[in-house]
Amino acid sequence: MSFLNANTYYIAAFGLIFIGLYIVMAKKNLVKVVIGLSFVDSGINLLLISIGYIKGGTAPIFSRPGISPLKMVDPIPQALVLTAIVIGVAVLALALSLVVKLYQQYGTLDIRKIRGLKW
Amino acid sequence: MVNPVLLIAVPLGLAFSLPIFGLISKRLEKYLPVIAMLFNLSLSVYLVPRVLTHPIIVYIGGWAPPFGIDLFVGPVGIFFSVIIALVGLLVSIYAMDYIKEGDTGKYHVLFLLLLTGAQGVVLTGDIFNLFVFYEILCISSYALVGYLRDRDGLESAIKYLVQGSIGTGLVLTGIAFIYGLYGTLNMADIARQINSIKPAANFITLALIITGLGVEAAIFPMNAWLPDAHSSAPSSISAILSGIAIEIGVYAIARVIFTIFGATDILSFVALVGIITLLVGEMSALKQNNIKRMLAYSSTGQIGLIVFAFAIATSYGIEAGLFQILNHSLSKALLFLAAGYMIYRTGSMEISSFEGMGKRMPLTSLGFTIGAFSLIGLPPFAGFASKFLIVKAALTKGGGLYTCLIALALVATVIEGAYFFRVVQVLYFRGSNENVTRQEAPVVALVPFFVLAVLIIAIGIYPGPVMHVLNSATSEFVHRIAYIQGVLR
Amino acid sequence: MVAIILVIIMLIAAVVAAVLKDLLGAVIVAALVSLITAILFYLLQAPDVAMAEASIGAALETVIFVIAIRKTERFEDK
Amino acid sequence: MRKIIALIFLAILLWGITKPVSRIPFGTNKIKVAEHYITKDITETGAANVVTSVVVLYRGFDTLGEVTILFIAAIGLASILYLPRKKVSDEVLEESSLILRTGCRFLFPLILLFGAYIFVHGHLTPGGGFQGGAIIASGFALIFLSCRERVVSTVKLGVVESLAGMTFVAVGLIGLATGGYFLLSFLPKGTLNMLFSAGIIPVIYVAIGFKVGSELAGIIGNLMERTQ
Repeated sequence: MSFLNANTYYIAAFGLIFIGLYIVMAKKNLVKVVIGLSFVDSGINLLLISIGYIKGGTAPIFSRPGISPLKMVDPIPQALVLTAIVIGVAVLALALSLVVKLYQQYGTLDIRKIRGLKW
Repeated sequence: MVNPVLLIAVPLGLAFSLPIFGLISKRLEKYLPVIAMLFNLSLSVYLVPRVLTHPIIVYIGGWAPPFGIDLFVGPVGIFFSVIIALVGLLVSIYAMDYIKEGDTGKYHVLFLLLLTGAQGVVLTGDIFNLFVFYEILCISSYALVGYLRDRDGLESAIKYLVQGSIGTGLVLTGIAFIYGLYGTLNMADIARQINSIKPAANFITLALIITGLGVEAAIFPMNAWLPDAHSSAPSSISAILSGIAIEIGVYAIARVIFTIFGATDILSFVALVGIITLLVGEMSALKQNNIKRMLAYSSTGQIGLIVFAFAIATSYGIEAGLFQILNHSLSKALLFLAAGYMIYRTGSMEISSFEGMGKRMPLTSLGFTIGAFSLIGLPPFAGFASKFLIVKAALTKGGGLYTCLIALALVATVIEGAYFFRVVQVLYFRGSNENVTRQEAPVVALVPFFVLAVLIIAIGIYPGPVMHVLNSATSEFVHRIAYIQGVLR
Repeated sequence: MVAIILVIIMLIAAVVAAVLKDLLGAVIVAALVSLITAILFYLLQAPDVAMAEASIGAALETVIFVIAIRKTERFEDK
Repeated sequence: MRKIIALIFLAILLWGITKPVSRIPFGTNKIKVAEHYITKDITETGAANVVTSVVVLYRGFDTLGEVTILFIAAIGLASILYLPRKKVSDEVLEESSLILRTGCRFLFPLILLFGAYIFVHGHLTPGGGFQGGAIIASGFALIFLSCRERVVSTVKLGVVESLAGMTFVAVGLIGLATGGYFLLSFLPKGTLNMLFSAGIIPVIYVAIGFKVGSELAGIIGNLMERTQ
């Protein structure tokens, strides 16, 4: 239980990454695959933020006077995650446009039926 | 002094402004990539002599590393940026006539941004910044592979996108671990502290990053996307993907292994993977009847050879690897560009349909032949020098493993010769001898063929100046202490 | 304690999104996952990221998904 | 078969990641480089929100790249969904109900205002260009989904997007021309917690806000309109 308590966020992050990867590898529906990709992204973001967290820390904003800078959580992972979230939505939008276009060509979202190219 | 950050800022600014120019006049759009790449080429060539004496370190925003992002413009960076600008310029000249269908303005924006991403990857000195530019490169290539919007293009684009996103996800996880372990993102700063942590944690981090980058570099077994993507994209994009994008992947891997981790103990494994990639690629290329798929598989093979050369890790080996990158960029770009117009004229990608091309399109066929001969490694083309160097490096390294592997590499070269000669034979010695009308490629396409062919021959005959740059570039990879001290003064 | 409950709900929701045959339902559950991620970011003292995740991850991604599903098909065929 | 391979792969990955993760204990203080940002932030940048100063100033180059990625996504999506001639969608759009239309007309300006507030105050409070831009885009999503008689021109959105991107690069180049560093914060720092303070942060965040807003709105618009 103490292990769970100490590593809740890591478990959440890796849980999301693994569920996402499993969806990408095992599911055959293209929309599902894209949902899996978005889970992987969220999981990695959660991992980065948890790495930067400090117990009892405050948000890195000098919102009122008298906040000690030494108690603040790490701002860099937060900056990186802002970038990563935007990259995630960019990839997702592009992927879904490809999915829509593929559906218009093949009439299905099943990857087993979309096999024009030989492997 | 001209600031090297302009190599990234100017193409980026032009790419942002391109849609506005497109509103003014549709005809302007296609000239902007040419202007941007002309600027980049002249600036990089101008910077070469300065960089060789002393690497230039640029602080973005005036923050000294490790607190801000820095650009490390060393010999390696400038070597790659000359290749990117040169091949990019020639391909954008070619694309002025070649790209006619679809929303051409958007094609030119994406093309320019792809090159900007590649440019950023080779210059940056910050690992997360490398990741961001890497994503620029990857995402614009996903979009460009699907540009023609036919069934094959869309299918390979989504395949490429899914595999590439998993790869970049692994890279980002690796970067998260690096940040957690070392508390910094600057490459030199990480490299300085890398031995302060137990090797097991480092090894997993390194494995995650290399696996992720290996997807874009198409190293076996992560190369499933490459033949589809490179063969279904428009030919100009295939030339860029084969000539630049995968080399950038190899560069990133080399930078991570040599400079950041200094991990020399995994290199014999990498060499083995390289040779497997080479053999798989060449064997698959041999049985293709589709010319673009053949060239795509051949790219996989060549990447394997380059990875093998880097994995020898002596200064000879790295130098040979860099030389092979140069050779592959020029030759493969030439091959794809020439194949592009042959496909356009015949309307088919089957090799057998190119009979009599030696008469119909003599200059294009000549270009194709020069590219093929250079890739096989025949003298006096550039490929001879680079392959010779690889063999020499492997033999001087010694040891049973490397000798066996280089023997396998030579077998692969024979296979390569077999399938390229088959195409050349179809071009010149098959088909009827009746007079066929000449249907040469347009002049804007012949200019890139001519420049690339001249460069391949010139470098093959007189490799001196190139070797001079390569020597400095090699020492940048070999001497990681100098890199660290250069950045963290 | 709040965090543990949220994490359990989030992981269950992710699994539900994986098995659900109704894609629209899966997307809504995925939006729930994003929303809980945003709350977790807030608990980890990252209000900037929480805002970005809530507005981009939970809202806009869902809109894009729903439009895409409307243009294609709603049920995953067996 | 696929599922088994996937599970084996995930098991290997799980075994692997435990090693580095065990070296990174959760919740402990492991700040190294970031200490500089936290302690020197006010004197060096003048922004109350440290995350903003990291995003825009210390790591501004990443942000430029990130904006580019979103630009690529918007352009790439438009090029993939490109239709040679404007095909009129043959599905009959239902008129949205009066409540929906009125509500959306009423809400749209408020959402825009809220988004603008978020990105103008990026250096003082949580939020900034990306969050504000996303909120603005959600306002446009509302228009696209419910007020169907209002037409939002994707061409105009594209112009806004280009101008905002050019502003970002231009601010960087002005820094290069005046101080010798790309993306140098050449404006005065001002007083802490004032709206006009923190150097170039407000300028860049306003540009990013417009850019992200128009790009995401363009993405949604193109997905709605360019596909039959």
